[in-house]
Amino acid sequence: MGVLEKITSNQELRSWPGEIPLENLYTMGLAGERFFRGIKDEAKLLGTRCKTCDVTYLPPRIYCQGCFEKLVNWVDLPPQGKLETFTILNQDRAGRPYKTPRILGLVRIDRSEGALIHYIQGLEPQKIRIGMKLKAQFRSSSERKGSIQDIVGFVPA
Amino acid sequence: MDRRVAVIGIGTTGFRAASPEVSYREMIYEAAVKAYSDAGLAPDQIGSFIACSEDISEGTSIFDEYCPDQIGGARRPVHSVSGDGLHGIITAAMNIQTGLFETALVECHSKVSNCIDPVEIMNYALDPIYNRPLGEHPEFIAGLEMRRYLYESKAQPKDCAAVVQKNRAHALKNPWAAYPANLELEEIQDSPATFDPLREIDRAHHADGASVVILASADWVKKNRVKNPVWVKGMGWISEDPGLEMRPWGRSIATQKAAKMAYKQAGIRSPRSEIDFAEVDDTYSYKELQHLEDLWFFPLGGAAKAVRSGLTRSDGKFPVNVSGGCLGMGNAAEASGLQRVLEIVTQLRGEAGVRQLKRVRQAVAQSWRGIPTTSCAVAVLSKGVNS
Amino acid sequence: MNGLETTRKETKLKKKGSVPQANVPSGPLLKRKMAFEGTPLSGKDFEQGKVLFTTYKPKLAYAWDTGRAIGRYLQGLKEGRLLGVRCRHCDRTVIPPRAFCERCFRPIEEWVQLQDRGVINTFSISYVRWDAVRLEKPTLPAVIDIEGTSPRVGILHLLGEVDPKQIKVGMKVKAVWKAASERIGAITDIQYFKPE
Amino acid sequence: MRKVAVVGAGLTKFMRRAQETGKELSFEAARAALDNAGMQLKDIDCVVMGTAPDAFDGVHMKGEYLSDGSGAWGRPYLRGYVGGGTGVFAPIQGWYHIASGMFDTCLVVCEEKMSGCKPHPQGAFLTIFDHTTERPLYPNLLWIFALEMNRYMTTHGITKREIAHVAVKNKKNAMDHPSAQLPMEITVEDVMNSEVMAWPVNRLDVSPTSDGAAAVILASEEKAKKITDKPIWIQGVGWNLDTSYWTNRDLYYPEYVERAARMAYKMAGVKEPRKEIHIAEPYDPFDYKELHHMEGLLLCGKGEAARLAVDGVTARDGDLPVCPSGGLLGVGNPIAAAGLMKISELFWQLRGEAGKRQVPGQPKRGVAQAWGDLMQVGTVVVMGVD
Repeated sequence: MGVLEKITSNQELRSWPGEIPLENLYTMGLAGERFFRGIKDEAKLLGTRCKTCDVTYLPPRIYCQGCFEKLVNWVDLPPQGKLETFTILNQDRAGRPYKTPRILGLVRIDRSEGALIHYIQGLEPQKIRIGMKLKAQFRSSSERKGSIQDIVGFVPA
Repeated sequence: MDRRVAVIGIGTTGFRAASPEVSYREMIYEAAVKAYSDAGLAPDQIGSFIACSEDISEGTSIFDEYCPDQIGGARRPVHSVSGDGLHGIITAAMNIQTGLFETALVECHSKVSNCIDPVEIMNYALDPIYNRPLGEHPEFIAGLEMRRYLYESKAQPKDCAAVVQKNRAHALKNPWAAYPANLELEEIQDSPATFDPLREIDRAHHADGASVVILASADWVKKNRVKNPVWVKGMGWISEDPGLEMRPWGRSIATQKAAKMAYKQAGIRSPRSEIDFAEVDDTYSYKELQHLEDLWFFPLGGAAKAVRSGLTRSDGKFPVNVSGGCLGMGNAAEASGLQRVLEIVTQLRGEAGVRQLKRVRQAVAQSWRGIPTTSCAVAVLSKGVNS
Repeated sequence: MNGLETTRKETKLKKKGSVPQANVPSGPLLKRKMAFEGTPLSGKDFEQGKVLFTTYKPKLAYAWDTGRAIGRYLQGLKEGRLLGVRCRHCDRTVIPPRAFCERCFRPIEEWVQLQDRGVINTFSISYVRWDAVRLEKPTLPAVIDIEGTSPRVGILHLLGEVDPKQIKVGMKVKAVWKAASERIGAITDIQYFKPE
Repeated sequence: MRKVAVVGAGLTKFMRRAQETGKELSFEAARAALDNAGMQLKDIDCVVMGTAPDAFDGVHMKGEYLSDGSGAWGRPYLRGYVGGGTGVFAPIQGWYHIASGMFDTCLVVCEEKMSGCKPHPQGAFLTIFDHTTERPLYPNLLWIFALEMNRYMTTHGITKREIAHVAVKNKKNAMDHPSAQLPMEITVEDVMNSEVMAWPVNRLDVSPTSDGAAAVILASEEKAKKITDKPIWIQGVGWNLDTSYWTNRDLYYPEYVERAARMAYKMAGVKEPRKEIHIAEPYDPFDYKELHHMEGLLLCGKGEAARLAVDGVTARDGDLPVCPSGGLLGVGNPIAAAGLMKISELFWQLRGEAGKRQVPGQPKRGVAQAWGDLMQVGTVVVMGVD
């Protein structure tokens, strides 16, 4: 009767259930705080700029990942840009089919190297083209809470 | 000092969709025993032990606690790396190159069948401020990336289907594979899109399994007259932007840079002519095409042509993922990268049985850390020191 | 003056060359303290909405395969028995059971039924719950060296039916089991250990 | 073997709750280290990240998530971890990146943001225990310390009062540390009278949970000499991980720390640690741990460390200064960052740049050590001026 022997009956198979029980709280950080305040209070997009590397970060960062200088130049960016890629979501996170597929796009924001990933709205999937101009649609000021969901999505510019 | 490092022992349980009859400890122990037996070594002859794992995949915080026992590493220098199996190989090689150790062991495993919701784990890796609040399935990232890759490379979804067909067919000849299949191109193409253009079938299914690799210094190899060492001639690993917003989406820049680094070390100038075959990441079908191009084997768009023409089939001129890859073997997380090394070693030793490639001397393994990362690792493995 | 500031001023490049010119002391940087002050927040900053944040509760659920060794250990507990294993090579009897010996790396082949009693190796009187909630009545965790195992081989469990002040290292204790009908094959099938 | 030096170090303040994200904290520490060394990011060949459980930051694969803030963009980047031992292991990882001949410079960053973990950062520690045989008992982090401390006290007949001297010393030492979160002048009575959390552990026996980051820069011999005229050399490294069956070990003595220390001393050529080590930064998340680890580091005999603390031998101006930084008890415990803080401290102390914290007598060699997992891992670095 040794441990070398293996389980040979599926009746004896067993697993032990458990979880990692926790909840996380995330601050937006120094850059994120200012970015989301900009969205919440003024419905505008803010980026940070590294002059040395000629890069404008969106979402903004307090550092340039290229040269590691501290970024202090904040710039207003137009809430619009070009569609770099998109995907049509036919199912939700649990794998259940969506009745109406959702579309997520990556919109490269004008005058920056950055982008936002958000829903594309007001367009039939077959009408969507890489490279098309889109603009962000914000929720009304009373609905905005300072999160990425303050943006409803992107619509044709 | 001779800084060369060789693989001298391998062991694996093989990959399966689930492994309910063994605990993770028992599964890893089996792979370790095989590797020790293959290398003809005992645990006390190992200098440094490296295990690759991620807490949340295991369901245990600071999982490195549980790494030493089943690899013979208790009360020895053991550490964990939260990287792919190739990162583990690279770490082991560096450990040996310091001169502090003559041998090192790398362990990777997957017990993903024990995760009730692997999608949620992937979701937990997304940026919590900018991406996760959208609440969508994290594989939307693969959908975005696939579309951009197809756009830039002018490859077609059917080329991706051909990758699926090829790799799952390769797996038919690999007893270690969990998902072998003989599929028609049409049935793959007709498979429903999940995150269009990505289809359900473009994605590698999860698998359980454990793999162990033992490495040694050139001096050790010489001293002990190891008869079939496989040399790690070049190593490269790079992380690009972890954020989704600032990275380029068509290419894997990290793979390009990591490959350059590895090729430089290995003295490779013309990858396509100097490398005989490759085992690359194919977590999603399009990734194989993208990675082959970023490994400098083909120009942009060239990988699609290659798969179409059969060049990358096991009987082609440049076999890719003859093991079956992740699509055919199953995606066993960190162990997938290590399995690529195992496959290459097996092939270079001439021990691959029915799937043995002919006249192979040098190969490349490449890994990607998965959604949402950009991190990649590349290793050049070679039968002879000078090949 | 603190250490961090001094290093900043004293660090100088020895040579120019492949290593670049320092970005050392120039303009406002010189005044920057070396220890980044950061932006400490209080609980109130969150409550009063002074700071933006988001929360997430992941559903990280698992079903870990018990395998042969632990599966059988749990089955033993269900039957009201404490099982260990013996490594012949090391002449060592251990609990919890394992399929291989972590010392000699050989497979373990022999099961041993152990007494459900032992000796307190060490203990604590804990007024803090796992999630840091304060407890009125303390829990009494202990490592209990199980009778019949090799020296100082034990398991983590709880003590009960004892005045915390009376607990001593070396005290003999015995398992208090749940009723057979309530046992499910879990470490909690033993409610606690009590003094013999 | 290729020589490797520390050429710069940087820290953020350790805080209870930081607004900065983990990436931002990492950046601040890394930037400070670069400034300290007079280097730019482009001079860095590779990056190593040390950070403990992913549950704290709340991001799966958090090493990946933190990479851009650590200066890893477009670079070789690896995250290693050995639980609480990570902070002193990260520079060992950096060491092998350079000693292997693969790179000439390495930026080592350690970060921990614990405050976001709810209901309490301690909750994450429930899941360090064995999922099947231990977690159903709902163990917490304090248990392991309490169980180990009790075993240590009982075996040697050491009292809580003696141990409390360590908390008093370290929290006072931290008064001079600009990064310190919990510096204070207290008495042994204060420690004894503080709330009992898990006997024998009282509140003031314990280090706080923290947010913070630390960074050091390592360089090969040739590069180091170009960067600074005061490189501090990594003379020895050691690490050791014991079995995870922690209830099968006698917790009174950290055998794994001794093994790690012996490995490091051997490499450093240290034969008599007590004489040849001039300054020590053992891991002190709880006060008894400093003593436990001094013994494991062979700086005194088994059971003798408490006496040294009581007699003031380990005071900053004592014969063997231990935790002159203020340690985790005083400076704070953002787990991995706290370990790297110890490496930074040795760096500044051995350069004679520790300001008010400077130990007298121009120390030539120091040892830093961290510990973690299930009372299981020892990581040791010996540093010196030559």
